[in-house]
Amino acid sequence: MQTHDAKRVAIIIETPMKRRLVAAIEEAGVSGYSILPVEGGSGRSGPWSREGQVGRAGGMSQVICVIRPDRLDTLLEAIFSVVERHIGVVTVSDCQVLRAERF
Amino acid sequence: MQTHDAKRVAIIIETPMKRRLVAAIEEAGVSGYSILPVEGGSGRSGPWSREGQVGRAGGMSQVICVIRPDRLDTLLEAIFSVVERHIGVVTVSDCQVLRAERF
Amino acid sequence: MQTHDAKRVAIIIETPMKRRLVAAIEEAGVSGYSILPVEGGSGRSGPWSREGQVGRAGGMSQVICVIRPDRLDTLLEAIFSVVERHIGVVTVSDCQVLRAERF
Amino acid sequence: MDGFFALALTNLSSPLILCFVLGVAAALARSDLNFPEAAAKALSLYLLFAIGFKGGVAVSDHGIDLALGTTLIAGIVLSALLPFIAFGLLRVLTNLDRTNAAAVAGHYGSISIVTFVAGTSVLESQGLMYEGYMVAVAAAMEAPAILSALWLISAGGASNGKSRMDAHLWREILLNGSIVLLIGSFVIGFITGQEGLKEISSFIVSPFKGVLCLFLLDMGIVAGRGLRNSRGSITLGLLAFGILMPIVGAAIGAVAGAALGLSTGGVLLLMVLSASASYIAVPAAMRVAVPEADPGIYLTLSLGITFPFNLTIGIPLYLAAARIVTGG
Amino acid sequence: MDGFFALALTNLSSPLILCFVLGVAAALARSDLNFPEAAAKALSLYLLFAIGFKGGVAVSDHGIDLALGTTLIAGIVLSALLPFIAFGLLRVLTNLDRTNAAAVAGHYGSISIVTFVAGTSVLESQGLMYEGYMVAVAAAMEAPAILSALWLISAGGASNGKSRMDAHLWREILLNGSIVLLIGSFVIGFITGQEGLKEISSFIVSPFKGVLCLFLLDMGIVAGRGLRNSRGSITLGLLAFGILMPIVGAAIGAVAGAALGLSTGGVLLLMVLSASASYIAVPAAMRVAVPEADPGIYLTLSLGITFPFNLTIGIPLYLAAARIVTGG
Amino acid sequence: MDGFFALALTNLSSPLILCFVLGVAAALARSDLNFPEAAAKALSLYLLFAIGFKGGVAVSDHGIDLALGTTLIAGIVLSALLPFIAFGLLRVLTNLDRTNAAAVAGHYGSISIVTFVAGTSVLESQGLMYEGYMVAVAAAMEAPAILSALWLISAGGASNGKSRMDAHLWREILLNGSIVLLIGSFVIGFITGQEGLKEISSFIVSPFKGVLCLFLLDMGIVAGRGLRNSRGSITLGLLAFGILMPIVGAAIGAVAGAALGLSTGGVLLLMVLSASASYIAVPAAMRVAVPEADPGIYLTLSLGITFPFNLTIGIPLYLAAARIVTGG
Ligand SMILES: Nc1ncnc2c1ncn2[C@@H]1O[C@H](COP(=O)(O)O)[C@@H](O)[C@H]1O
Ligand SMILES: Nc1ncnc2c1ncn2[C@@H]1O[C@H](COP(=O)(O)O)[C@@H](O)[C@H]1O
Ligand SMILES: Nc1ncnc2c1ncn2[C@@H]1O[C@H](COP(=O)(O)O)[C@@H](O)[C@H]1O
Ligand code: NA
Ligand code: NA
Ligand code: NA
Repeated sequence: MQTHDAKRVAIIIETPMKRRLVAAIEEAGVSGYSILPVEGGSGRSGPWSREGQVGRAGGMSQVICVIRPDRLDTLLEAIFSVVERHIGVVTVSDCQVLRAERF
Repeated sequence: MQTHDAKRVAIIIETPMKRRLVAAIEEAGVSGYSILPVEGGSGRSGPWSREGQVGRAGGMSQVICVIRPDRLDTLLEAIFSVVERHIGVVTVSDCQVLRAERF
Repeated sequence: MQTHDAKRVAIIIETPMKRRLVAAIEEAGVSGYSILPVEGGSGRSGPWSREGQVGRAGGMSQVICVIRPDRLDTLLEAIFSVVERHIGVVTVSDCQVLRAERF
Repeated sequence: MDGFFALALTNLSSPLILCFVLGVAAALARSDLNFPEAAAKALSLYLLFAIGFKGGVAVSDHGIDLALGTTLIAGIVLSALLPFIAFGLLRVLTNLDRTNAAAVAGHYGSISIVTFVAGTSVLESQGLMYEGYMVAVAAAMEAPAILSALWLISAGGASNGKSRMDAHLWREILLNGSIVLLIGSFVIGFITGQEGLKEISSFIVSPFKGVLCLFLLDMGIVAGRGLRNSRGSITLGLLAFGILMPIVGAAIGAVAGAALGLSTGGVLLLMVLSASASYIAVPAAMRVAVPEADPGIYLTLSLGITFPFNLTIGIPLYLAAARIVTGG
Repeated sequence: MDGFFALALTNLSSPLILCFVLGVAAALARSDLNFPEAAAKALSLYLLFAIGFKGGVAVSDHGIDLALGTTLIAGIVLSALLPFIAFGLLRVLTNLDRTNAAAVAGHYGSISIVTFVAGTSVLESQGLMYEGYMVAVAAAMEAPAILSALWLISAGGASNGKSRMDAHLWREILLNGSIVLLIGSFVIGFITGQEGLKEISSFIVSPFKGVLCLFLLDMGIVAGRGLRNSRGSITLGLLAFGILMPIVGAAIGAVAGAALGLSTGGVLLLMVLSASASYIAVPAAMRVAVPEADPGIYLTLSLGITFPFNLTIGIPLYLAAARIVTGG
Repeated sequence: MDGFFALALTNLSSPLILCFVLGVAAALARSDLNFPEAAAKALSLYLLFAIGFKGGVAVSDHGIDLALGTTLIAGIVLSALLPFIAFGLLRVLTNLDRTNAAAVAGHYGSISIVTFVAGTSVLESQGLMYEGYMVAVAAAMEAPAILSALWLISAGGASNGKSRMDAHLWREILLNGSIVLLIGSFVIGFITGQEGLKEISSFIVSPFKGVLCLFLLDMGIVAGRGLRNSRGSITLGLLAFGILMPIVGAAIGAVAGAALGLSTGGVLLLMVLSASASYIAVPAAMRVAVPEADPGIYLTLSLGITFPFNLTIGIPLYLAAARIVTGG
């Protein structure tokens, strides 16, 4: 089956920042992404869990974008402008996609 | 630690199609997969969100299969037969697994 | 944009074992991970689904760790000590990260 | 008509409608007010259970008679026929292609159980009785319209309608959770009767309206988001259809109800069922069978236009008409 | 026995049981009817809170006496002993290996709180009183059986039972949410008494049965799915065990209850506790401590066979027996 | 003062407080007792809806008067001013840097709606009336404090406060779900009045206290987890602030309430609003606008220290004071 090279960018970010991240991604011309719930985790700012979370102000979400390799840099810059001052993790990995015309 | 090459196939698909996708995967002889909830996203068919979604008919789910590389083609064909006419994204990436005897 | 090589380790494990896995990960000196809900799936132990699950004792969760490549082996050994006797899947894949100083 | 305006006013200022309006307003203002998906689903399970159970108790009080059977059949026929009328109307009023028009039409043959519940709630505040088996009629009207829609598509030759209806989809439609819960609790109510109702009435009767308020608040949010997202894609023709079709459906329902000799309340409910459009069962079926149809169109129409129309103006209007038709 | 058949009939046609049956039927028919996980958990928190609170109020009404202490101890002893009987029975009736047999046995020493609640609900509709502290006995019986199961496994020499019971697991078992909520609300009910009950009774008393109906509907779905998935893996021997063991447990419970001088209601509840099998606390503990045991076996047995048996036929049977034993 | 001790005792042994205590204890003991996120959110939506609706009905009973307007303005001023007092107090008692101190201060100008609800519940059990529009005052006090906090940060020159407040954040704060639901249901209650209340009172009035119990149980769990996780990061100075600040706030609220001529109940509620600290709206805003501030500090203070203090000792204390101030 015919597949095409692509990049998979995954960003874990605080839920109150989600809207802003999505806006930045869209401004960078990327209109395809998915948001996944994150149940808990730990990082430099300590451990947390969605259930029984202190104040429920936050929680984290994961945003996943699959894009054509040549658009990676634009996207990363857009993402970085949002996550810069905030906690969160950004990973990029190689992948192949079916139906490349979609991206 | 000893690891083995494998392929990770991730399919984002409309929830009403999930059962059919899983049936197709199993028919292709793959019995290992996981289903993750997707909270929202955007694509060619516009943005959506699980909460407050119009009609809650849909929503998307992510199905993840980790398989031995030599079974990739059969699996992709099975997947394609289901997603063909439908919206959704299919990605394939390389990975290593512990305990390869499981796959 | 400057990115750095890293490894993404994803473990799908039974929810009652989650606490122990996280403890082992932290003991191995890794303090960054995220936990994602898993809605259902299938494997050698048969199919299951979080909703309407028999007894709700279990369910699975996915734990994701992004780490520096040189720490992979220590982490995998820690993970293996927990998952050894249990069902579950461990995958490792290459990725790039922004802000490597975090890992 | 005087009665209509008075009733419309009472209706519009009832907590039920105001909650819906609040939800729409919150969504249009882009507030982040929303219900967790699980809570919304739990509320809808509660409503289905309560309405089914009470219907069953009512039937067990009055006994099963021939009218139940004939009304059930009438409901099935209505559900199967209304899509054809809707399809014709869409072809006149809009320039939707055959596939989209058929998909929309399917929604209007099927029903909205929340609109039905709102109808029973208006009847109760008016002190009007209705046939308990109308709940079973509601369940029977869910599915036939889907077949008509698929027939309309395949008749166009675009692709084979039969191949779209695999056994899997059949089972999904007929055994979808709402239908099973509605019929199941109807049967339970029928078996246990007043005895059973007494045991659980402080759960399914007294708090019912309050729960419905919260549910309509959530429905308002959902409808409001739909409207916001669809700005632009809804043409004037579609808008006209979304308001005309329920009136046409209600008129046909009124004729059928009168012919069946239903009570004023029963006629109203048959009108409401005919007038309302599905936004749960049919959309899910369409996503599977007709993925090329645009959900933005059928969901916005049924949930964003027809549902609020029925809820606010439609029901009082239909009640006024039902009174005239039955001389009640 | 006449009383038994009458009661069994009333029981079988109560909304509670019918809801459970509806759930099983929906699951077996592969309907997609299901409760969101969060809603099911919320319902169970409500039930635990209500039953604990009411138990505490009852004890505060009648005061603490020696009987409370001796019954608690009896409960702990029962929970620890029943697994040995279950283990023996399994070895006779089935060919399960030691590990699986021990894991199953652990479930039958522990209890099912929903079966307990169903028991209290039957008592109430029969106008029978019961000792309020039975709720505390239920909590006390949750854990000891787990130790017996692990001892049975390690006695087989397969591996060291102690190493399976780390401090972490200990805490998890003793402080698991259900036990903490049950005991906690029991204490709160005890402290606040009738005064406190009056304040919240329209939340925890009047709608209780209705909520239980919905919960049993969900339990039925879960049990039905379990049965569907396990077709084949349940042998005739296992089936026999799943029905015989509760009867044996109930008989032992009846003897203990009579010896303790409990009321008819109290004896019934001790029988129900002994007869019922865990499907929440013990399975989770077994997944951690004995991952090699097959959850398909112990969950199907406790939830798919014993739970429905107790709910439908068991409870009326035990009540008839309790009446004979206490002369009530 | 006698009245205070009696009331404090009644308060401490009410099911509401005991449920909160149970939650804290369960969390500190690391029990896995917890509420699904969706259930907790559903409970809070219910509480907001019920309290808003009842407030609106109360205002519709007594009519709108000048007092409503002046009290609203007083609330806004209090919310804007209290952060400055909190900021000063923090600078004296602790060595927090400007950013963290300002962020904490913002929380104390804003309000905790659950503390407010607990206040109304104490008033009801004491048979005291209060102005229905206090609900609207609560809503009005949510946001102004955020501006003061941002001003305090930017005044320090660390970075520009205005750039932190983009239009997006503005909308998020003013249209956040809690405010919209509170105000919305207030308006609905006002429009439908007693008529509307009668229809849904068995949903929003009778079970209210019971639901509040469960919600406080969950709040207790959340607060207990916060305390457990923050061990070490909370210094003695912070602890002192967490207890002193609500008392200072309440005193200022008392003066304002008396000056406004509110009833004893009204004064108490204004004191409670001034004394309580936000843990929903403000933290979310701070995560967006001031990500460098440590949520561990402000959440532990507001939810782990001030919230329990107000709930247990604060409210009875404030009520005793309100009685003295109003001579009631
Ligand atoms: N190395 C990592 N791998 C996976 N998730 C991480 C990692 N580091 C941080 N996270 C996630 O990002 C959140 C915030 O991380 P931090 O900014 O380090 O406090 C954590 O709570 C985790 O959910
Ligand atoms: N490039 C992408 N990266 C990640 N998720 C995507 C992407 N494109 C689409 N999706 C997901 O798939 C859904 C349907 O996409 P589409 O078929 O393009 O409308 C979207 O709502 C997203 O959840
Ligand atoms: N190949 C796979 N790919 C993705 N998820 C898997 C795979 N195999 C197993 N899983 C997940 O791990 C769970 C337990 O697997 P198993 O140990 O094979 O029974 C399954 O229910 C799935 O959720
Ligand atoms: Na219709
Ligand atoms: Na037992
Ligand atoms: Na305040």
